[in-house]
Amino acid sequence: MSGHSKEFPITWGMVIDIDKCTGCGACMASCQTENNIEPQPEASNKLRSTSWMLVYELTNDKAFPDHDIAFLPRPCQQCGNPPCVSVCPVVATDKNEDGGIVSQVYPRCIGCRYCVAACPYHVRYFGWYDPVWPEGMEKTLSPLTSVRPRGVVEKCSFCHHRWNLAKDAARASGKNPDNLDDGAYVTACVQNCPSGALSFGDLKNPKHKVHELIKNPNAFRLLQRLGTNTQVYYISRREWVRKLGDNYLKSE
Amino acid sequence: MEEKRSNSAGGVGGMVLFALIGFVGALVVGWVIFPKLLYSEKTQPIRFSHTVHAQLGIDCEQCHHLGPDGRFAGLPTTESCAECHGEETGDNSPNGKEIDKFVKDYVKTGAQVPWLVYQYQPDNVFFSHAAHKGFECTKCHPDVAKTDTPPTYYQNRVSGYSKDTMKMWECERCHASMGTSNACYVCHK
Amino acid sequence: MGLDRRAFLGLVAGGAVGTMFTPIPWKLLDDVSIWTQNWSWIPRVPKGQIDYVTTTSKLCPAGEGLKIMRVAGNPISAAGNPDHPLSRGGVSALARSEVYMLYSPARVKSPMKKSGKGFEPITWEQAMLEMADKLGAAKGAVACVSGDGTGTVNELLSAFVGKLGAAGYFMMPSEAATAAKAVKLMGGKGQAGYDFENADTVLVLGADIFETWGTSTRNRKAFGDSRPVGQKPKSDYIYVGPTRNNTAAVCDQWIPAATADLGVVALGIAWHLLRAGATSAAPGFDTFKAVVNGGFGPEDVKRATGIAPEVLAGVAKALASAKAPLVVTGSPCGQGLGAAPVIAGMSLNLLLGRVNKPGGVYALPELATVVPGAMTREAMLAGDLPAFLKGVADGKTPAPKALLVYDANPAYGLPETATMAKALEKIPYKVSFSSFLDETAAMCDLVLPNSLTLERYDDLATPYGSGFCVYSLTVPYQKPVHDTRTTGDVILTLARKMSVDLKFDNFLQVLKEKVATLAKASGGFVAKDVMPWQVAAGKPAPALAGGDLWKALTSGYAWTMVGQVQATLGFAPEVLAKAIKAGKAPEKAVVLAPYAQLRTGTPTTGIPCQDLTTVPDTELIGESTFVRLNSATAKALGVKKGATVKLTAGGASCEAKVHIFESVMTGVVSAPLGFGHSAFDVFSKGKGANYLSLLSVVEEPGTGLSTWAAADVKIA
Amino acid sequence: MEKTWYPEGVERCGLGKFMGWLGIWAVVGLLGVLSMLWVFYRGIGVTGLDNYFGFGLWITFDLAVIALGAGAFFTGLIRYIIGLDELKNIINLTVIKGFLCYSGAMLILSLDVGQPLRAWFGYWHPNVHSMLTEVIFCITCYLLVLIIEYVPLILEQKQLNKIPFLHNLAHQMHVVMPLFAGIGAFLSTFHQGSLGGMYGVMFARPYAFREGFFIWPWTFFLFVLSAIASGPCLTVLICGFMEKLSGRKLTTYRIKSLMAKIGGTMLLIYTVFKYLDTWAWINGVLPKAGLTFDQMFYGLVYGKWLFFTEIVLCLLVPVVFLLTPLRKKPAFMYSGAFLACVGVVINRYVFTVQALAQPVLPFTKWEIYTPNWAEWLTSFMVIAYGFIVMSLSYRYLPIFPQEVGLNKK
Repeated sequence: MSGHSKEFPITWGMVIDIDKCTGCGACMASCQTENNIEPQPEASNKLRSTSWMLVYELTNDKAFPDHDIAFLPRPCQQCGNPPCVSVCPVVATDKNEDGGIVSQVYPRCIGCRYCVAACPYHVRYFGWYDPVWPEGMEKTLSPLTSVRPRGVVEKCSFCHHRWNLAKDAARASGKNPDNLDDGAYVTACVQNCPSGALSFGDLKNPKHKVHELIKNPNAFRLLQRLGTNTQVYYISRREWVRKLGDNYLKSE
Repeated sequence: MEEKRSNSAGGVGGMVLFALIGFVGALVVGWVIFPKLLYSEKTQPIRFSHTVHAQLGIDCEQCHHLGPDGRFAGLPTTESCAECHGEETGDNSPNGKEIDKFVKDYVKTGAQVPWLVYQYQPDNVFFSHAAHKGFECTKCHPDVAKTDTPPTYYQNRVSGYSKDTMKMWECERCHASMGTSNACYVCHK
Repeated sequence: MGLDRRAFLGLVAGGAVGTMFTPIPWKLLDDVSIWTQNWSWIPRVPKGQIDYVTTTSKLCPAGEGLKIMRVAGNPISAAGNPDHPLSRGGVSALARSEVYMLYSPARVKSPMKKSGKGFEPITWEQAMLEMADKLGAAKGAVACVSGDGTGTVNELLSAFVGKLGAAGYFMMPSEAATAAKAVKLMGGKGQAGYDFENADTVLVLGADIFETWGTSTRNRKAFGDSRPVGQKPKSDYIYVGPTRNNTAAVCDQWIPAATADLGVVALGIAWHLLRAGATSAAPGFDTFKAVVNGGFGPEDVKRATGIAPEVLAGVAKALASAKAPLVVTGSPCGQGLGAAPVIAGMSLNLLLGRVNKPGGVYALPELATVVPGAMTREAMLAGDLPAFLKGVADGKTPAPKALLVYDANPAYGLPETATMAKALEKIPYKVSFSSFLDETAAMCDLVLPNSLTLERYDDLATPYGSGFCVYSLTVPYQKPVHDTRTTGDVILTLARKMSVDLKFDNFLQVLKEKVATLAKASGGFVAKDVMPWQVAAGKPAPALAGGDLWKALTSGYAWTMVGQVQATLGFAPEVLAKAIKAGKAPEKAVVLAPYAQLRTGTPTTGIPCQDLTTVPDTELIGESTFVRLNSATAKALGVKKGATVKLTAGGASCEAKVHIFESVMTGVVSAPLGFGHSAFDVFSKGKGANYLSLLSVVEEPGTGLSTWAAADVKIA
Repeated sequence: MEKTWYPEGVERCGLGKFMGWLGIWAVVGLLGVLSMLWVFYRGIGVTGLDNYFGFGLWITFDLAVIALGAGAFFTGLIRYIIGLDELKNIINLTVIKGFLCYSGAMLILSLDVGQPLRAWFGYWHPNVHSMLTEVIFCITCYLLVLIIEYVPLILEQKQLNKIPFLHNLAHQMHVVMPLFAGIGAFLSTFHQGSLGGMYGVMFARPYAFREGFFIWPWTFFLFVLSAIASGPCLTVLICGFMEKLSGRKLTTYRIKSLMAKIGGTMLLIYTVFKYLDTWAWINGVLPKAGLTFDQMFYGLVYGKWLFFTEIVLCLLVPVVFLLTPLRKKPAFMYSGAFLACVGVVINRYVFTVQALAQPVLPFTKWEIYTPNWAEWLTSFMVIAYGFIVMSLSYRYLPIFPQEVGLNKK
């Protein structure tokens, strides 16, 4: 059943300003290398390629010249009430940590793909084949994310290894690792976005700017009526964009 | 069939006896032989003597230290070893020969020594030494400071891991006793 | 005691039960599952200390400063350098590729010599000898094509070629060349620089400022800063162009207009501004006014472009009432636009009094050259490569005897691709310095691979579009992965062999000299706490600290300068009168309006393997690329969504699938550039079609410039 | 020689003919084995599955086969627990069918799981909240039960049964069979339900999501009901098919009719609940999610025709065929049983595939899933395996107690 949301003292969240996203793909490209996803010759086939971060093109479905478009970058929504977690038969995915990041542990995953089926955001990707890098390119693998063998499910982790790094850095400089400064931990996509469309921080920490941003009247979340209670927020001044965040009956 | 039975060691009794033999045999194979077969033995590429270095008054931290970002630098690089062992000694003692081997094979070629690390965690584990600074190194690591010859490295033939790689339940047990979270992402990456 | 069946059964049963009480099954079960996380054919991640170093991207035309993560000294990934004014932490998908591209399968792994249809590897020494010989024989007729718009290596190349007797030095077509031509025709000097950081209302005429035009990463940072998340935007961006491209998608307004009409739209806006009383002391104002009033009234513009008068009146009002308006003109596909639309756009800046003002357009001085005999950037940009090659192909221009190709891929990246290839065929001796085996390299007699960004010293001087002078260094952090060399060094070695005096022994010396010259220039400073746009806005420029500029630059900081060349920009109305006509919109077939994106790389990089992921399935599936047209156009043409069609223009044809996209003007078919490679690797080769090949080169009346930003196409 | 292995007093076709028949299936099976090895070697990438359709033909096949195999536990339940003794004449067939269905499903599952070598994690690291954990538990346990039920049948083979030990073993096993029938019924009910529960709990997939009772969504109960309705129907079909093929009478029409009646009765109960559930889904789940009934269907492959085929043609029609005197006519009985089975297959298919194809995010679109050769061949392999084992069992094992009597000349 739909269960309930656990509360965490630190709740990492992302706020994405759709009105600033040009759809360039820098977030996706950043994610691919940050998280050791192999280069895929057929990567434009979205049904088979792996891209933890995926930019969707939204349209208002009107004909020229009333047509409008927007780009919606979609990381894992890190649901407060994740549809994927309760279904996993082997506890390979869990939401049990400070920070509220939905974890995915590759050595535990048996690859049944039940979580893939349960997630309506399509953030979960399966390793259809063993990953292969062009010769030598494996030297540029990031030490911060493990390489997955085929046959397991993977997804965006909010670059949680960067959180670990930030905590280590805080420890090394004598700061409190449980009370990081705003910006001490951001994901690769957030860091590299040239337009500044992505913000990241602790939703519960008043010192972090996302804390205020999620209260913006133009902020919305995806598929909220399903009760997923996500930790990724979107902001758009355009009503049609906000309306595309969820399903509505004609009468609504 | 009847004939055969009379030839045998006495019906059901024989069966039980053999069952017992099988049982004990299996126990011997399983507990004594199997563990030996499971691991291959490897020696370090260079017979590094920790005692010699310790006796010279070199602190552990001089070679094994935390970086400025709180990350562990791991083992010293060839370059940092070469600060002392830059040239061949020509010394014919066992230690001298070993030093010369190191200089010849690594310092001169610029290669890194493929040290076998007893404790390496797999790639999917994020271990922070900074977070465990309060513990004695020997809580987890073998006390190599007192070894003149590095201990044999046992590699599991099936899993490929060092025999001394800490198992997850060991990490979890300590975390639990310290009141530290055992959430997956505390350690996994 | 024999082992009969019963006994055997007993033994087996006992053994089986006994085994259950040993570690064998359980340990094996566990170890096998651990084995699955440790498969030998899955690469391990590197171990070691993490550190960060800085350099500057040379693959990405936006010129971002980079922060490179290293592990045990080996580069791992590239991110934006927060201290660099052209990055400020942002990075394009292309610049992000700088590290892994070191290991691109398309890299040229050693010098190679053409042998039959393929290549054979040769040593650098052999290559130098052969080249010295061939170039010696070609003296007096050596041409060079460069695609590096910002590097000092151009000085070396141009001086070298000049001393051998140049048949021409050409830059690959760029927005910079068009703008340079426009500025020249307007009587100005210097490179046009756009101060987005201080602008509050930006009218973008065609230019894809957030993708391919100029310092796009910096442009976006400036845009993003003026739009704090969750707050009312502090800027107003208006885009005019044939499609709602990535730039227009975030602009406050999109005014659909054909690429060919951009000049008309600009002059149409000028009409409204003039009516509202705008005036200018710039030369040619009166004639300009007469030209505008004579042919670009609201009705003329509406007839020509279909844009309602009130729309342009609104734009004019927004510009006139803004504190710091700025008009930027460029090609929607990053190349091939005429100079006249740029002049028309620039005249709006003149009318608004935005030249050399904070938030306006600056005429940036060129950094002094250091190689004796080198051409200035202005002189290099004056070359018209498509026109030259077309002349060669047609036999109107004598083919050079030898051609050097640096950081350029003219066999792929030029319009009328077939013609250009024909011209290249006619050149008897061709040498490519490409790092990757691109289409041009594949045609060359010799390929002398340049080391990549992370493997070489190089520099970046004021990329086009930057609102300030900027200079930063590229520093090697990786031994060349393959047997490659820095082309600057190769040229200097070759020059010595051929007894051509270029003053320097190696490229590093050239760069040091360049930096030393900068250190002497007045007004320059290292951007650290104070950024150049803040200086433009009135903050005092810090002094050039200490004098060890080299050290600052190798630490990832950029030298910058806010300043302008003193020359009076005029309206050039006679050019406008000749080049821009608000005629009646002709009953055309369909106009092809290509678009380009950094994620598909540049002609010299191909598609970076990881960036292929960013390509949507509405752009590429399998081997087919999609062209975009709106439903009205599709209906008129009788084509359906997903159908495979053939685009024909100028004697060439390309296949495409149809993507119905309503943010394309009616009568326009929009096509992605960057696909259809016949070279490179599995990530680029054979993916879709190269729609540049459909574009014909047309000479722009009044300016003589080659243009090709749009073409009539037949679709069937 | 081979004839001495036949059950007492029966006739069988010639060995050559039999081998030819087996050969055909062996070829199909071999192709399947090869593609199975290929899947193990290369990974699941060789199938037509993708990131939208993590579940596809294999899961549909598993669910369908497990539902249809439910005849075993349900017949066992009625025979041993409720005590409808007549069913002893067909119980063996249902046991073999059940065994085949479950072992086949396990085979497919081992292919479908990305890391089969870790499959035992389901026991060692179970997530007790997951319906799939329950499925893993119950299916493996139930397969053991089925093996235990099948073994005495094998031991009753004429030659094997001559060995006193095996004879006694078979006898002892028969004595405790009611116990296993009970365990089997329990396990089977639970995993049939859990399989339905698997879909019903996907609260972010409005096509599949259902409210429910305590921790069980309504699909839990619907899957149980549809399984026990279609299971007996498949038994009837198999029996009829075997009779047709062998040209011999294997059970009386009365037994088959009884099975069909049991199936039909269950189908009626299922129909009532399925209609209630569908009504509640259309008026509850969907509007709550902001979706409409029409949005659940798309184009031809996901068209409403599937929906109406399932809940009219394959529910109402077979109920009439199976529960009215029409059942007396073989044509109606068999077509009723067939429709019931088709209905359950469609049901499992739409819950598996259509539930995933339906775009929940408003800016995504319907995607089409087409299984490829790797999935088809391996599925056919299981069918071939079923045919082979069933043929061997029929030829050599005394499955049908009535066969000798019915075929006296």
